[in-house]
Order: sequence, then C-alpha cells, then structure tokens
Amino acid sequence: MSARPLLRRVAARLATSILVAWGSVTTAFVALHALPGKIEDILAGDLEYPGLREAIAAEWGLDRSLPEQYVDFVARIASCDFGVSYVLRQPVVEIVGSQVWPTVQLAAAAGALALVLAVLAATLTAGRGPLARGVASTVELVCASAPVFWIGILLLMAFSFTLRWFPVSGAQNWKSLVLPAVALALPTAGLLAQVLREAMEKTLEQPFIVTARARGLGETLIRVRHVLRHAALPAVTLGGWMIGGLLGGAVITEKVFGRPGLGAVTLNAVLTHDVPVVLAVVLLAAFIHVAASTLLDVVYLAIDPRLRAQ
Amino acid sequence: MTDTLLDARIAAAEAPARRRAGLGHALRQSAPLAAAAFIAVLAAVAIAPELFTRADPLAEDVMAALKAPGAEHLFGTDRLGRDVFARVVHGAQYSLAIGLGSAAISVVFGVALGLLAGLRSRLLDEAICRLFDVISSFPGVLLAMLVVTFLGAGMENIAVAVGVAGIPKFGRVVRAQTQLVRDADYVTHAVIYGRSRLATFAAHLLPNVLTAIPVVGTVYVGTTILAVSGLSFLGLGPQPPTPEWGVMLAESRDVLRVAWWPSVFPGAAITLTVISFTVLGNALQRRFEGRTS
Amino acid sequence: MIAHRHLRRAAGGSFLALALAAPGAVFAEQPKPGGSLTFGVTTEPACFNPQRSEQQNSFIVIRNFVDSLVAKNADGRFLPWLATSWTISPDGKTYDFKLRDDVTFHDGEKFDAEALKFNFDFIKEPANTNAAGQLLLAYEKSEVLSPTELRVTLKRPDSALLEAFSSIRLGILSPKALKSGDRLCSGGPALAGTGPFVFQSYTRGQSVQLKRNEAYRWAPGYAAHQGPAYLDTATIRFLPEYSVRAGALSSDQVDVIEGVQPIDVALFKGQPGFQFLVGPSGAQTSFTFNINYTIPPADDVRVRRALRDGGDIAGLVQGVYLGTVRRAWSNIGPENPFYNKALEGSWGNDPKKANAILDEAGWTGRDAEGFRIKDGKRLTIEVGYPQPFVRDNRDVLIQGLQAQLRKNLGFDLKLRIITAGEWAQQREKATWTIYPNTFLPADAAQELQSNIGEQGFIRAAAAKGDKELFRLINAALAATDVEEKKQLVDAAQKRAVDEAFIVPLFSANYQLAAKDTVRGLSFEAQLDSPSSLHDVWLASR
Amino acid sequence: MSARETLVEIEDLTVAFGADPGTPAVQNVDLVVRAGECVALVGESGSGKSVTARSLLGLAGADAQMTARRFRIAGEDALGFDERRWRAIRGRFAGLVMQDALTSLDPLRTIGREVVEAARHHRLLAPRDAGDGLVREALSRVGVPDPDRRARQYAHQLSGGLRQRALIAAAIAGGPRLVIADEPTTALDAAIQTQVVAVLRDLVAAGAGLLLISHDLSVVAGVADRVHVMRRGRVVDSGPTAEVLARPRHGYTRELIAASPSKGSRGARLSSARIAPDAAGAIRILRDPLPARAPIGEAPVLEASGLTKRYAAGNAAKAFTALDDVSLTIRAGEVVGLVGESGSGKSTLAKIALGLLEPDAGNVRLLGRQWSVVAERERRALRPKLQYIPQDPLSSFDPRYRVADIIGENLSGLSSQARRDRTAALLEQVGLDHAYKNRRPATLSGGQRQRVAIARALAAEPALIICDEPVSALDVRIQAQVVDLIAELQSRLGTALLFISHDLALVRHVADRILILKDGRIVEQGETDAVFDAPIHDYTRALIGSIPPPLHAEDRAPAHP
Repeated sequence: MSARPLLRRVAARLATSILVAWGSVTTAFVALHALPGKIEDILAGDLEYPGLREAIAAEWGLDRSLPEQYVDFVARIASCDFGVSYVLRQPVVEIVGSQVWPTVQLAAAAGALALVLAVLAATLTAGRGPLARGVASTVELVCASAPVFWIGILLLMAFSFTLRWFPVSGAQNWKSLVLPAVALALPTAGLLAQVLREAMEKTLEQPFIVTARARGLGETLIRVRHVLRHAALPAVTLGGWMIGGLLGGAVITEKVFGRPGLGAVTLNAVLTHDVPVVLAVVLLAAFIHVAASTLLDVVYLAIDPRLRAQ
Repeated sequence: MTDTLLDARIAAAEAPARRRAGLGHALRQSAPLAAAAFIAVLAAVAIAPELFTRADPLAEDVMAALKAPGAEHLFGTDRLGRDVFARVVHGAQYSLAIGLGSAAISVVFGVALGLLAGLRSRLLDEAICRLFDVISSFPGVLLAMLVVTFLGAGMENIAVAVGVAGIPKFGRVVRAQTQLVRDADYVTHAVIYGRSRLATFAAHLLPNVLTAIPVVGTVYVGTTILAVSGLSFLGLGPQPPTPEWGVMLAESRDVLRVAWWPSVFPGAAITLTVISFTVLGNALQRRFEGRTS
Repeated sequence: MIAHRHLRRAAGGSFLALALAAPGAVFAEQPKPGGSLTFGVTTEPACFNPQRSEQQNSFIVIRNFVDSLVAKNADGRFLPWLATSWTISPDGKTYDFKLRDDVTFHDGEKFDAEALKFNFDFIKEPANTNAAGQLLLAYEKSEVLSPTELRVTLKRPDSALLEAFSSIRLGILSPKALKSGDRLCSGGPALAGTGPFVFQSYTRGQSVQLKRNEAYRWAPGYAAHQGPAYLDTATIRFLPEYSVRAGALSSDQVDVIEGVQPIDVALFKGQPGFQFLVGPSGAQTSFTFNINYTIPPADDVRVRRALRDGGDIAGLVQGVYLGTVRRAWSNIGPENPFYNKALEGSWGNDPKKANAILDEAGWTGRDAEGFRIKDGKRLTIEVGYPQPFVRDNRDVLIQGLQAQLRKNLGFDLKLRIITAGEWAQQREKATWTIYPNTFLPADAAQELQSNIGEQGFIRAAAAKGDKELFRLINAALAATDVEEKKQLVDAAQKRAVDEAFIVPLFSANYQLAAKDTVRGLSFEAQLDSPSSLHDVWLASR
Repeated sequence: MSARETLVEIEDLTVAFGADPGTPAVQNVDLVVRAGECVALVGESGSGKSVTARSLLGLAGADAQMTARRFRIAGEDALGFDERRWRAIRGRFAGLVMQDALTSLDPLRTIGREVVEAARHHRLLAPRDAGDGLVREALSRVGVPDPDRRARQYAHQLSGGLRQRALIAAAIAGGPRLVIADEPTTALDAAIQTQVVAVLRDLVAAGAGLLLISHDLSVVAGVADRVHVMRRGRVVDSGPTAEVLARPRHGYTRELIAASPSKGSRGARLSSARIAPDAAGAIRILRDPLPARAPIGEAPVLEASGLTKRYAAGNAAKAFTALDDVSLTIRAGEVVGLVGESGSGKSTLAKIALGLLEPDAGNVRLLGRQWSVVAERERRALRPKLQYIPQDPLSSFDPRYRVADIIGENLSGLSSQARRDRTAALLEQVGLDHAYKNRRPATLSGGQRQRVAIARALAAEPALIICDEPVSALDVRIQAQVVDLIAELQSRLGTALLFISHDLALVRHVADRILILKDGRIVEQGETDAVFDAPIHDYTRALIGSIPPPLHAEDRAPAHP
C-alpha cells in the first residue's frame, strides 16, 4: 500500500534530478558559447603555454559544429568526464573527488549538530514560560542572522586564539572539526529550532495532545512520542534547503578555518577562471542536493502515513 | 454583544498552552517596532552617511592603524588606520543596495513566473516548477560562484547571482499563494457575482497575491544581505577599499589576533540588519496570517 | 675559456639576518639525524612539476625533491651540483658540462648526459606546454659526448644561461617520469627527481609528505653538509591564512612557518622558544608598479612622474610592513649584484613637484570629489591586480598609496582585483594600465626583459614602446662580459625609473618563523626562498 | 442510586486563568458523577463546560487556578494532587473522548498504538505483551468490525463513525471508571451520532460513569440521567434530565429548548420562542409568526434534469459517481430543502446549480434559459439572479475587504452614492448596525458574518439563493436568529431558496418541499410534511428515526393525529 506512491515519488525526484543535470549542463554549454571571448581562452583560465590553446581546441572538438559539440559535451559529462583543469593540469574528477570527503564530513557533522541543538532547544522551550522562550528565540534569531564566517571568526578568537582549546586550522583530527562544525551548525540550528518550536507549539495545541495527556502521559513523553514527529514534518520540508545551505556554507567555513575541501578548490577555481572545476563542483553539489532531497522525501513519507495514502 | 469579550477570553483560556501576556508578549510587541526603527535608521545612514560621520571611510593613516575603540574613533581603526565607524556607516549603502537589488530580481522574476505557474495551464505550471527545481538544486553560494566564474567578481554580478538563486524561493511562494487565492471561496464568489475573469484577477487575485510579497520579501532581504556578505567575504563581491561589511570582515581577519574591533563591528552590523529584517518580516507575517484566518 | 665566472657582491647581505636571529650557543651543537618536521606554507602549488609551475611559492616545496644542474651561491657564484664542472666557449654559444656519475632518480633511473639532454629537449618542445621553455629561448641543441659529458649549443650568446640552469624551473626529472604523461602536476612518487627527499604523497588541500632519500650524496655546492638529509620525514602543510599559520606555530602544531605578516612578527621575533629569519631580496624583483605607458593618461611622462613622486612610499612601507621589508628604489632586488644602487634617493615623495607637473600637464580642473580633471575627464588610472597574486598585504599597500595620491594630488588611482584570466587577456591586447608584480627569480637582464623589455608585459604594444629601454635590455642579455652587462642593466633600471615606466614599491623577502629547536634553516640565493630541508635538523630541547 | 460509588464530587468549583483571575472561566460549579450514570454539561461555546470537564483530569491548563470547597476524584481530595498523582488518574481512573477523532487521535500513529497507549503507560500489560488482545477487545467493545485490520490503520483511513469509536476505545482501554466525553458526536452525521451515543450508553450500562459535554440539549436528552446547563461559567440550571426539560427554571435553558427547530416551529420565528408554564406546571411554547409569505409561483426558477457527475481517480476502482441522474425543479418563492449526509453529493449538486461545475450529463436551466454547459460569458448576465450563502462565510470574504466592500462588490452598475445607500439599507435589513460597514470580517462573530453573507446575496436581488449549511457552524441561539432572518427575508422578498442541510429538524422548519439525497441519487422527495410523516424509502425512515426527539413536550405530542 505504501510502496507505490513512494516509488512514484522517488522516480519523480530522479526524473527531476536528471532534468536538473541536463538543464545545468545545457546552461553551462550555452554560457560558455555566449560569453565574449574564445572558448579556448575561457577554458585556459589563468595560464598560458605555447600549444595550450590548440590542445584545448582539440580536446573540446571546437572545430566541429555546435550541435555536435553539444552532444559531445553532454555525453562526456554524463559519463562523469569533466575534462582536464587547464589551470591545475589534472583531470577534474581527481581534483574534485579528492576534496569531497572533508566537505561532506564537515557538512554532515554540522548538520547532525544543528539537528541535535535544534531538537534540544525546541523540545525544552516549546510552550514553556515566556522567559525560556524569549531567551531561546533571541539566541536562535541571532544565530540564524549572523553570517557563518563571522561566527567562525568569533569562535576562533575565543576558543582557538584565547583559550587554545582547539587547533586553528586543518583537518587533522576530530578536534579540528569541532569549531568549523559549530560555526556552520549554529545558523542552521537557529533556523531549525525556530521552525521546530513553532511546529511543536502548534502541535501542542492539537486535540490529540490533550487526548494523550488524558491517558496519563507525562510532558516529556508527550513531547518525545507525539509532538516531535509532527514537528519534524515542517523541519524535513526545510531539509532540502538546509542541505544546500550547509554545502554552500561549508565553502565559506572552510575558507575561515583554512580547512581543505571543496571550498578551497572551488574558490581557487573561481579566482583562476578554472571553468571545468567550477562546473564539476556545482554539478556535484546539485547532485548531492537532489539525492538528499529524494532521501528526505522518503523520510517524509515514512513519518506521515497520510501522504502515503494519496 | 457585551459577552463577546468574555466569551473570547474563556475560549482562549480553554485552549491549553496558549501564548498570553507577559514578557514574551511584550517582546513580541516591541521587537518589530525596534526592528522597523533600526531599518529606518539604516536607510537614512545608507542615503546620507555623511550626516552620521564626518570621517572619510577611505582616509588612511597607517600611523594610527589598529587603534582600539575610544573617543577619537568610536569603533577604533583598522589596519590602515581607517575609521571603522565611518566604514561601517558607509557600508550600509552597499549591503542595502545589493540586498534590495537582488531581492528585486528575485521578486520581479519570482512573481511573474509564480503568477504564470499558478494561473495558467498545467503544462506551463509543470515547466516553471521544474525550472524552479533546477535553479534551487544549486546551493546559492555555489550558483553565485558559477556566475562569478563566468562574469567576474563585482557587486552587480553577485547581486544578479543571489537574485537568480532566490527566484524559486519567491516563485514558489507566489505560485502557492496564487493557487490558494485562485481556489479561494472569495474568488469563486466573484464568479457568482458575474465578474469577468480579468476583473476577478484585478480585484481579488492580484491584490491578494501581492500582499504576500512585502511579507516574504522583508525576511528575504535579510537572507539576501547574509548571502551577499558571504560572497563579499570570499572576495567575489565589491573590491577593496569599498567599505562593504563582508569585505571589511575579510580584510580584518588577519589582524583578528591583535584587534577584535575591525571584525566585530561589521559582523554585528550584518547580524543586526538581518535580525531586523527577519523580525519585521515575521511580524508582518503574523499580521498577514491573522487577517486571513 | 672563462670558468666559474662570478661577480663579487657587496659585503653584508641576507645572511646577516640569519645570524642575528639565531640565538647563541647553537653552534656548539652537532647536527643530529632523525625526526620529522612540519612546515606550514602559504601556498598550495597548483602544479608540483618544476618545469611547468609558475608559482614562486611552489618552489619551496619542489626544491626538496628536485635538483638543478648547477647551484647559485649567495655571493652570485655558480657552484657544482649535478654538474661537477663546466666550460663556456669564448663566443658564449657553447657550454660543456661534466656530470656526476653516481646520481640516480627516485624511480631508480640513472642520471646521465642522455637523461639531461632528454630534459632540455622535453622542456623546449612546445607541445609539452612547459612554462620553463621561456628560459631556453636561446637553446639550440644538446649533444651527448659521453655518459658524463653534455654539450649545450645556443643560437646566440645568453648571459643568463647558467642562472637558468641553476633555476629550479629547469630542475631535472627522470625521463621515465616525463614520458609518463600529464599527471606530474599532482605530485606523488611518480614525480621523480634526484632531490634529498622523495615525494611520498600529496593530500589536496592539506599537505605533502616527504621522505628522506637515503641514497642522496650530491648536495649542491652551497650545502652545509653532504650525504643524506638529517630529517627522516617532513610534512608540508598548506595554511593559506596568516592568522592560522601563526596560530599553528604558536600552538605547536607546526615547527616552521613561512610568510609571517608584520603584526605577527612580534609573536616570534626575539621570543623564547622561537626564531625568526629574514631571507634575501636579490633574486626576485621588487614589488613594482609596471605602467603601460602607451595608454593615456599614462602616455604623458608628467602623469607617470606625478604618480611616482606623489606619495610617501617609504612611510607607507614602514606603516604596512612595520620594518620587516625595505622600500625599493629599483625593480631589481637590492641584494642582486646587478642592482643599481645609484637610484637610491633619486626619486619619490615630492607631492609639491608632482602637483606642479600635473598643473603643467593641464590637469588643472577639479571635480566634485576633489579629483583633478582635464577636458572633463578625471585623472584616473586603474591598477589591475590579479587575484591569485594578491598576498603579503600588497593590496593594502596599494590602498595606502591610493589614499595618499588622492589626498596629495587629486589623482584617482583605482585598485581592482581582477582574475588571472582577465589579466591574460589584457596582456594579449596591451589594454592593461598598471600591473603590480614581483617577478620570478631569474637573471637580472632576463628579469628586465620579461617585465619591461620588448618581450615584457607591453609586448603586444611593443611597437609603441620605449626603443631605448628595449635596446639596453637586449644588449644586456647578449653581453658576454659581466662588467658590460652590469653597465647595461644599470642603465636600463635608471631609464625605467627616470621615465617612470615603473614605480618600485618594496623589496620582498621571505620570512621564516620556527621553533628554536629547528636548526639549519637557510635561504636559496637563486630563489630568495627557503632552501630545501636537506641541512635542517632538530635539536633536543 | 445512593449505593453507587461516587466517582466525582465537586462543590463550588471556580477556575480562573493567570492573565485575569478577576473573571473566572468557571464559577461556583457543583458536580457529582456516580458510577453507572450519565451526567451532561450543556452550554454554548465559551460557557466553561470544557474547562469544568478538563479540570476533573487536572488538564484545565498550566496557569489555571482552581478553588473548590470540595474536589474529590475517586474518593480522594484532588486539590492537593501533584502532577504525578494526576497522571495516575488520567487514562486509568478517567478516560477522555474528544470531539473530532481525526485530530484527537495522533494522525501519525496507528489506531492500535493509540488504543494501547494508556494501558501500556499504566503498566496494565505484561511487559512482553504487544497488546493486540487488548486492542482487539477494546475495539470490539465499541463495535468496530474487523478490529485487527483497523488496529493497523491510521485515523485518516477510517470513516468518521469508526474513528470516533476508535477514539472511545482508546479512552476506555485503560479500564477507566469515569469517561469524560467532550462533544463526542458534534461533527458526525445524524445516523452515526445515534450509533455513537448508543456506544456511550452501553458504557454507562456496563457500570462506567459518563460525563457528557455538549452544546446540543437534544443530543444529551436521550442519554443523560442528569443535566447541568452552563452559561458564562456558571451552572444556571440542573437536575434530572426530564425535569430540566419539562420545567426549565432558568430563562437561558428555556431559550435553548425553545430555539431548537422542530415541526411545530414552522412558520414562526425560532428566536422569538418563549416558554410559559401552564397551570399544571408543564411548559408551553409561544412563538411569533413570520410575515406572510408570497404564494409560490408556477414558473420554475431553476430546472435541473438528469444531472450526472463522475470523478475519475488514478485507478478505476477509486472513481466514483458523485451525482447520478438527479433532477429537480425550484419554483419562484419556493423553499426546497436538500438533505443528505456528507458525501451524498450535496456539494456537487450545489456547484452544478451555481454554474461552477459542468455536469457530465444532464442539463440546468435558470429562469428558462440555458444555464449549464454554456460559456461563462453567456451565464454572466444571469448571474445576479442566482446567489449563494456558504457555510463558512469568512473564507468567502476577500481578507482585504471591509463589510461595505464585500456587500458593495455585488452591487455593480451603481453610482458610489447609490451603492453606499444600498449597502446601508442591506445592513439594516440583515439587522446589523450601520457602524459595521467599516469592520473587517475577521473581527465579526459567526452570526454577524452570516448576516453579512446574507446581505451580500440579497444585494444582487436574486430569484434564487442556494444556502449551503448556512447555520451548521453556529450555536443554537445564534442559529435560530440567522434562520429567522433568512426565513423572514424569504417571506418578504419572495426569493426562492435551495436550503442544503444535514439537519433534518432544521429543514423541516424551513422547507416547503424536501429532497433526500443519498450516494448521488435522490431517493425521496415531496412536500415536507408528507415526507416526514410517511417516508417511503428505508433510508429516509432511518434518517428521520435518528432525529433526537423534540425537547419540548408540546412538540413531542403528535401534531397530526
């Protein structure tokens, strides 16, 4: 009963992601050709060697007709061949591939932390006294409104430079993950906690909560067993956006903390006009985003039986 | 009718865990006012920064570099001896301009596409929704980076990039709102009165869809300012010596160990601005929702 | 035959700083092998292949696993390295090198005349797209005379050739590695040189792992010791942020860092437990504004001179760098034997005169913002600074000059951070206006040629360039006599400064901060940058 | 009766809330509930009945301040209960059944888990017992067929009646001796109401004490042993049910009794009803008549024939026929009642009649002209002649509009002055003060909103108004006022009405003719009295049987012997 709509949704999601990939690849192709200047120059980016432009022209088949080039371009990217970074003179897949893990690690740690913080904050303060709510929502608002890099800088100032609890940079061990993850998590946590609490308070006013109380359930049990699941629904809806935010935020956070990862690679690529690398990173991020959204859809369906029935 | 008040109060009392007067209530009331006031001041600062500081935000004095905040320099000086207060004050215009500019892009295109999707054929709706899906699949920061790679760094370019990234956010709100209004009983009623389609569109649909925009837009301007400051921080936005807040933070990062003030004040400015827009937007949202339900 | 030609250089020099920084009682200790060291550097090389890399900071890493044919000493002399000796024909067109016979590459291949010839021919071949090809413009061919003898023939005399052979950019790699294809940029053991360390692994975004080359017996002539390096292993960590690097050293996460920003110097200089070392400013050019004098308003020498003299460069350099670098008078580094010392004090910081010549040039009007105007146009020139090269607070210095010119002259010096690609395009079309740079270490005449010569940044508009300057530089490059070369290089520097084709700003140098237990740190004369870690050892505390 | 155990014993209960303790929500309430009896609390929304009921579970609210001279639950003094003690009471000693099972059962949990929760929480199950047996038993007890399958389903997958039973099952699964049912039947169709009431009655018969809360006296009349009528936080009338109904002491109780529509109220104003005791102490109801009605015309206003509407779903099995060959005619000045349960096709029929939906087959003519299956452009000129009064007027008001705008919107082609005058006249006509023209609808009460909706419909001077459950969301007295208003205006203006309702008594009060709709078909139609007195179709009979008996004795007596 529940499998079919689920499959349908996943299938729709996958179709969307293929569309996303195709759309962005096409956009990239059009952009490459629409930009002023020769494609060789755009792709060569920073550097210039004798013979480089000719090599690029050969590799990209620039002597052929546009439709041929387009088909070739799409086919290459479909087979995960993003070509060679002419700036770094390495296959793009290797460059990007080697940097995915630290970024995913950071984003995942921050996401998990944000989730824990938000759930704690919301569960402890939803529907409670005005003071607790006031304090919590103010803190959340500040967290959600402060730039992630500023939070990072403040954390560095306090815990690294002054207290020396955590290393200043790098990705050597768990300790070096703490501050970046916290910096990245706080804005997300702030936002998520707001949404969660709002949802929890709405849920707490629902009749079935009264029913549950009337069965003798204690406040904590009610929050954990009944309220949290309902509050999770709007939070899950927010999830896709959050993943995008975490990935984007990771780029900035990595810069602040001098962490390796996609951030450093991408930023360098942007600044050196390394189009193949930027393109690959952006497409990869979109792919991760779509995959995660699909997963969230499944989670949503798992939580809410009402949707499964449709 | 005298008992309506009492009835309402009792009804309120019967709903458990409802928000009532108290500190939270007072905050709820006064915070939007404070936020609106802050934004008003910010707008004034952006329009006429000279009225608020006589110091030149670009005037350097390396001999007076990194002076701590004090009577002479309210927010201290940065590593080139520039007055941080003057730079923060002059920075307001950039944040507001880029924030509003990119929000405007999102709004204009989002509203147009959202209305089209909400009103027109299923096919068009589907096409526009997929377009939104495509755009929103890219994390905003990375989309902006792609734009910068092609078009180069600069204020206009990141405003465009962030604006484009925000189109789906807006478009979806407008589309949902359009569908909501389209199917609302009061639009059906306009048919019952014998109103023409165009008249209904003008009298009910458009106004009710558009009233949602300032609400969403206000919060969104805050989000945009945040996004833009991040891109500036990465060096993709306005270039030094522009006293843009994100740029100031990027510049002052190196001296953080010895001087907190060049980092803390612009950061606080961004945060307060974003908070103000969020608080004001949320207050508008509550009023908006209160009116419709 | 002229063997081992060299220039005697002035006393003093860069190593003074070294001596000053090293605390006493160090010299009594004996070097001790073993241990590992972590070195925090500013820049993650885009490419580890020396023949391709154009990033000066990449050479700090590469030097550890790549050797050169000859070694340039701090006094300017060339010393043996992989070549034990060499002779140069009187016409300056034929070089005969005698090679060591005991050298092997990290991949086990033997180093011999054949391998050397392969390297040169490989670099020279345009299809291989090697940046180092620029250094072999005069190269015609090589002949293997015997396994230990190679004859290099030039198309024309090139006074910069030995300098080029001492450069890491012509570092020698295993022919097998070169033949293996395009992957050398990403490092790893495949990038087989002959250096004191083997490139073990590279983690992008983080670090490079180096391991001692146990077979190493061929240290350069200037090395403090022969035989294998002292350290077992070394880790190079990429820490691009100033504060992060300084923090990493002070919190014991690394042993040595490179690139210390002025305000952080006090953290280490003279502090117990730390040492602070300043490298020479001789090999690379000074940080200099190169002005495109073919485009208005900079085609008017009065505008250029006003730009040159309108600000207090010495004061700015002091203010920004807090005494850690010197203000520059020429674009050739002050510790370079070809430095024109006579230029010192000959220009700069004369706003009064600068104003007068601008008035004279017709820039008499003022607009609402106080900038000078002429025929309704503002007196404005843009500095286009490519982002990848922005470092060391150099943008800050430019902003300082910008503010002064605005205040003193009403001169609108714009700073725009551009992309490297944009710079490349500007250069191709000669549409750039001011290009600020320091140039890779090379022979002084070669440096002049690459910057302000016919082949320099202005090459696309060379027809409109300064013929006298071009003549001096070309002649210097071809000169076989050192004294003659020195005179020509001096004259070229003087012309460039007098005509304000350039505005030299400061002489860059490398700075190292390290724990005081790290011994044997030094700088390589040919590069100005830290030498390989071959001589470095760790003292017990 | 005195032998029975006293479950709840309350004297002089006052409940106030933190914000203003000066005006308590409940004042001086006395209440006793014994095992095996049903006690009802009746009152309008806001009367304090729910607060009273919930205070028995300690659930009046976090900032509720309770005082009482006596407050004994399960024989203990509950004023001193701490939260833990209360929790031991809830679900174990007393179970709570609320109004809407769809929202009162956690929609994300299966019925089984909801039912078993109280028992498990109070450790009534062996640790390893999954509780399947208990669930099965509880569901069977309230008459849920196929309990094992239902236990695996979610609330939204059950029909309204089953859901409500499941909710009751969840409340009694812990074996409580006291069941508190707060409006347990309000949202249900009449027939299902009857069934649920029967389940509750069974509980009482089995020995449980039942506290039944309702706004509808007629619902409790058949179940409750004793009734307390509450108003503004106070009990104004109480006693054995028959006693209270027969001799209501308080004016309010009388109003409640008199205001409910019935056969006897036809042609009279509901809200004018007064109760006067006769010499024997029994009550008599006096009502003012409505204005004389214009005779019903011969010309049909609306003629529909053979209307059929099918909805296709994703698969053929789910496709259903909403309307099947429905024909009806409404003549000028006639009031036609349309009765049917939810899902019977009432709304579809209304939409087709309104020209908002095209039938798959069949035809509608309005005032002799083709109305269905034509372009909207062609309908437009005729639109003013057919108006609509919805159940929930608020959603039919543009949220940006004020009252005057809402009414004015239906006054096209008038000068602004004329429009203002007409609006004022219409407001007066529907009994709203002129000052209301600047109010926003969200600030109006339910009755006032419905008056605005009526004024808006009248503004177009229609020949026919379709009233779709116009008063079902209102309290009895307000309902009476609005029904009176509609009836009065109908009488005076001679507008035909199609009056759609699930409330048979109400339809009987207003309609000349009645149509019974079931599963998309008209199963019975005819003159109102004829249908009520001699129903032909089984379904009609069942429907009529499910009407609670009239509250007042006078109406209970057969009018047509």
